[in-house]
Amino acid sequence: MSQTQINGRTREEMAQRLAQDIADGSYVNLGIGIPELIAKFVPEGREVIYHTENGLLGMGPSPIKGEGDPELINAGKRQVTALPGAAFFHHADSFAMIRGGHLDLSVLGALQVSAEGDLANWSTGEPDAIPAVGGAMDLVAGVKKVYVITQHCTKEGEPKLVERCTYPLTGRRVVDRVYTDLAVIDITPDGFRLVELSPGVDFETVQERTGATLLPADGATR
Amino acid sequence: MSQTQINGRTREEMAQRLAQDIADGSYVNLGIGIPELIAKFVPEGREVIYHTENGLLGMGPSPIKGEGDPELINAGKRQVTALPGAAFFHHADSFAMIRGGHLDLSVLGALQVSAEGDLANWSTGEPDAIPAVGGAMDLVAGVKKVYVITQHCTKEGEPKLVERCTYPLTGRRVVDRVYTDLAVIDITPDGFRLVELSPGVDFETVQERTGATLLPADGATR
Amino acid sequence: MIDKRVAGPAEAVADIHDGATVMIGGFGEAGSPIELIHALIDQGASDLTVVSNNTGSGEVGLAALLKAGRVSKVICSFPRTANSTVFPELYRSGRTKLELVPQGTLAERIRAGGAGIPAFYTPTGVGTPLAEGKETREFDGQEYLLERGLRADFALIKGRLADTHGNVIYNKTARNFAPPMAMAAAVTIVQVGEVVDPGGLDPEAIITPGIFVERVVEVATPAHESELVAAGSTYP
Amino acid sequence: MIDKRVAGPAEAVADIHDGATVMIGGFGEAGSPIELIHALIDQGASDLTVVSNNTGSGEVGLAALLKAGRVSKVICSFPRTANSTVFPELYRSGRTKLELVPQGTLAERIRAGGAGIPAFYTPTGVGTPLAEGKETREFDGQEYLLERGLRADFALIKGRLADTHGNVIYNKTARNFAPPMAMAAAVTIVQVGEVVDPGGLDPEAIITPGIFVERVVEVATPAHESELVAAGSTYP
Repeated sequence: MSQTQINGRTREEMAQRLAQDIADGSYVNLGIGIPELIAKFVPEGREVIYHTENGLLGMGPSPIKGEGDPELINAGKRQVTALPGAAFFHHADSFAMIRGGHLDLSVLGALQVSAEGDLANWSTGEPDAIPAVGGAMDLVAGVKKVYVITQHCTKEGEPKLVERCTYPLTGRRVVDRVYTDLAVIDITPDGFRLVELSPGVDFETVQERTGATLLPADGATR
Repeated sequence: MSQTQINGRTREEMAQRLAQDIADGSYVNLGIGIPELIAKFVPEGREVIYHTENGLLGMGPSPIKGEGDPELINAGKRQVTALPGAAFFHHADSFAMIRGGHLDLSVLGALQVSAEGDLANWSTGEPDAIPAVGGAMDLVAGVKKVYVITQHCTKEGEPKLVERCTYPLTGRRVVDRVYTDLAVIDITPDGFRLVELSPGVDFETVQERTGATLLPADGATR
Repeated sequence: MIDKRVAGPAEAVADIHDGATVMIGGFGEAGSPIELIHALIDQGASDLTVVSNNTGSGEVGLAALLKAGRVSKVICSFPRTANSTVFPELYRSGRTKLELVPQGTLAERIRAGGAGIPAFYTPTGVGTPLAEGKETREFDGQEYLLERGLRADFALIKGRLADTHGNVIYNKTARNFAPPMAMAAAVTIVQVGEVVDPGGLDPEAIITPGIFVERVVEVATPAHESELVAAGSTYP
Repeated sequence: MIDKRVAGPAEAVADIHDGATVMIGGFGEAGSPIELIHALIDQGASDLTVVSNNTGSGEVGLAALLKAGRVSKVICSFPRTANSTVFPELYRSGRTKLELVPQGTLAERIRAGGAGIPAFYTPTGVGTPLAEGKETREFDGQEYLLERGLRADFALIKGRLADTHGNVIYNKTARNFAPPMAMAAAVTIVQVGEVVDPGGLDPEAIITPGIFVERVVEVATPAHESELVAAGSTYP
């Protein structure tokens, strides 16, 4: 595909946009990568409790340099802090929270998302790659809402929002909404439906870079 | 059956006899009734840790009058104490210990024990009775060794050690050994086998009061 | 700001609807959330399915809820008590149904419900009358029963201390069924002796993390069921 | 008298046999029982099946055990680390087999093994390559996979404090897999910074009750894997 350069949202702006949709009082698990940027953009006045699957609710920001504990880390194995009201627990309890539907929101990156909400984000399926899945399959199977935050296209310009995933799946029909540099898009029973365009981006541009039909926003006339 | 009166072991003596067979360092769950008498007879120098299925390892004796806590009780709902080294835990963890084979010994009462080691101890099957099972089925299914302590016969003189249980089962092929007023008897692949007679009781008397063949003690000549 | 406190037991149980499934913590009187149960009696919801290890004693607490005719079914391991005739009468007259479950299977079914496990296999009960109608299956030469996870609309539990985020610690053997029940209910309501600010509990010692708790009610001096029963109390 | 202390890591791991299944606690370096792993390398047991969330980093601890050629199979959720080439080489050459398990399924399989549950159903992994060859079943209109409980001959874990009865408490997120692994192994060996007398730990705050622990080893100042890796250390 030949595409003109579009200046959609930056990674930080994507994170900031998603943060607006996190309700006060939510229990949230943020994946590794762009999702990690989200916490600092949650609007003031909202209290959000962060879960890290390696055994902590009430995760706070990185420690001041020199004050961290190598045994207080997040799922990305980076040092974090524990806020007042935090609780530690073991892995079976942590994933009981996840699998049992107790978390309100999981935000993950993606290789591909299908129009039915299938997610591929753990393996490119290359024969020589070391397969590693971590907690992603548990998160998408269990958490109440699953938001994906990702560039709309790969570095090579291939759409990541597709009719059917070609990469190995992380979960089937699990994604609720996708936040990209170009748009916010819901997964509906009818497929991808636009929620809103990034500033300066038009519908046709997003459709062109999406590997399946994009329905216009609810109530929009075209 | 017409039977002459035999003076076998008293309840206390039965408990005392069983206590000799509890190894140092064992984790033990004692049922309600005669089993509760056992703890005080464990020989000096042996340390035994008592489990009560309502959430305590390291259960100690009844509290001094007036010093108990109505929220520190045993499975019989009697006030107990917690010894140094005790741990509290919830019911799912407590029965994980039981079901997962972590306890060394469970001692229970019985209505009937069969020659194959089936146990009936929770219901007489009367239509108007309120059925109540508690933790007995979990204990016999999970604990490494199951000892039964019981009178050899019912008050009506019927044998409690039988070919097949007529009362509803608590578990199938679960009993390892039976301690009665008359004898100690193992459940073996060949059926009931005498371990030892109570003082002043002879083999024929025990056989007569047993509802299935009783094999002589290993190595015994008759 | 997250603050899960509600004003009192009445407010805490106000939305329990007729026909609800309600898990009620406690093993005998230890951990029985008696003030929440009394508030539920006052509130009036009926046709309840109650999941609880016992059926109460005397005519207070859980026994009083049963006596008031609000419970159409109990899921329970030991519905017999020396000093209560309430459940036996309801059972014999057929007004309250009983699903009898071995105690460990009950605890594990509740934990499974809370952990998103729809079913599991257990050795408990194989070959007994409680296996009737249940699927059996062999693994590695041993037979097991298939048991289903249990969930509830509400859980009523009792703790010793909570913070405003809903983190809870318990008192001794009063812990019993409360942690798995808190996991398995859509709305978990905990009564505690004292509510503290976040940070007031050691994060290493929290037994029920706040994610499992929706409402916290302070009941500074909860009644002891055994004392009420000894005094011949009835409720209401 | 119950006293589960052993003199040191070497004595603690002396009887781990060739072909044993060994669960090793830790999530990254947090909770990795590095001194016990190094003692196991010295001891020489081989053909091990290791159950662990990761495969170590650098060439110390778990990565060193792999590098020494002692591990024929790993059961693991995330065998990739930025700073280790040990496992990738073993995997590509076929010398170490991999059973890849989603992290929550791994934790639950271990917990099930310890709890006497031979198998359970889970929604995790349905419709993915990790469901291949697994039985699926519908409950209430949703599809689930059948997963088996996992047990081990030994578990090597790390705590913060233990008493001589084997009761253990942990440090922050170093807790991770240790409590379920302690339940699932025939012999659980815990290294802790300090061993106290019975009564020295709050019975309300004990995370792993002593019934799950066979041996306690004091390692007063355990190494931090990240520091060893940063210093370019290798073991032995």
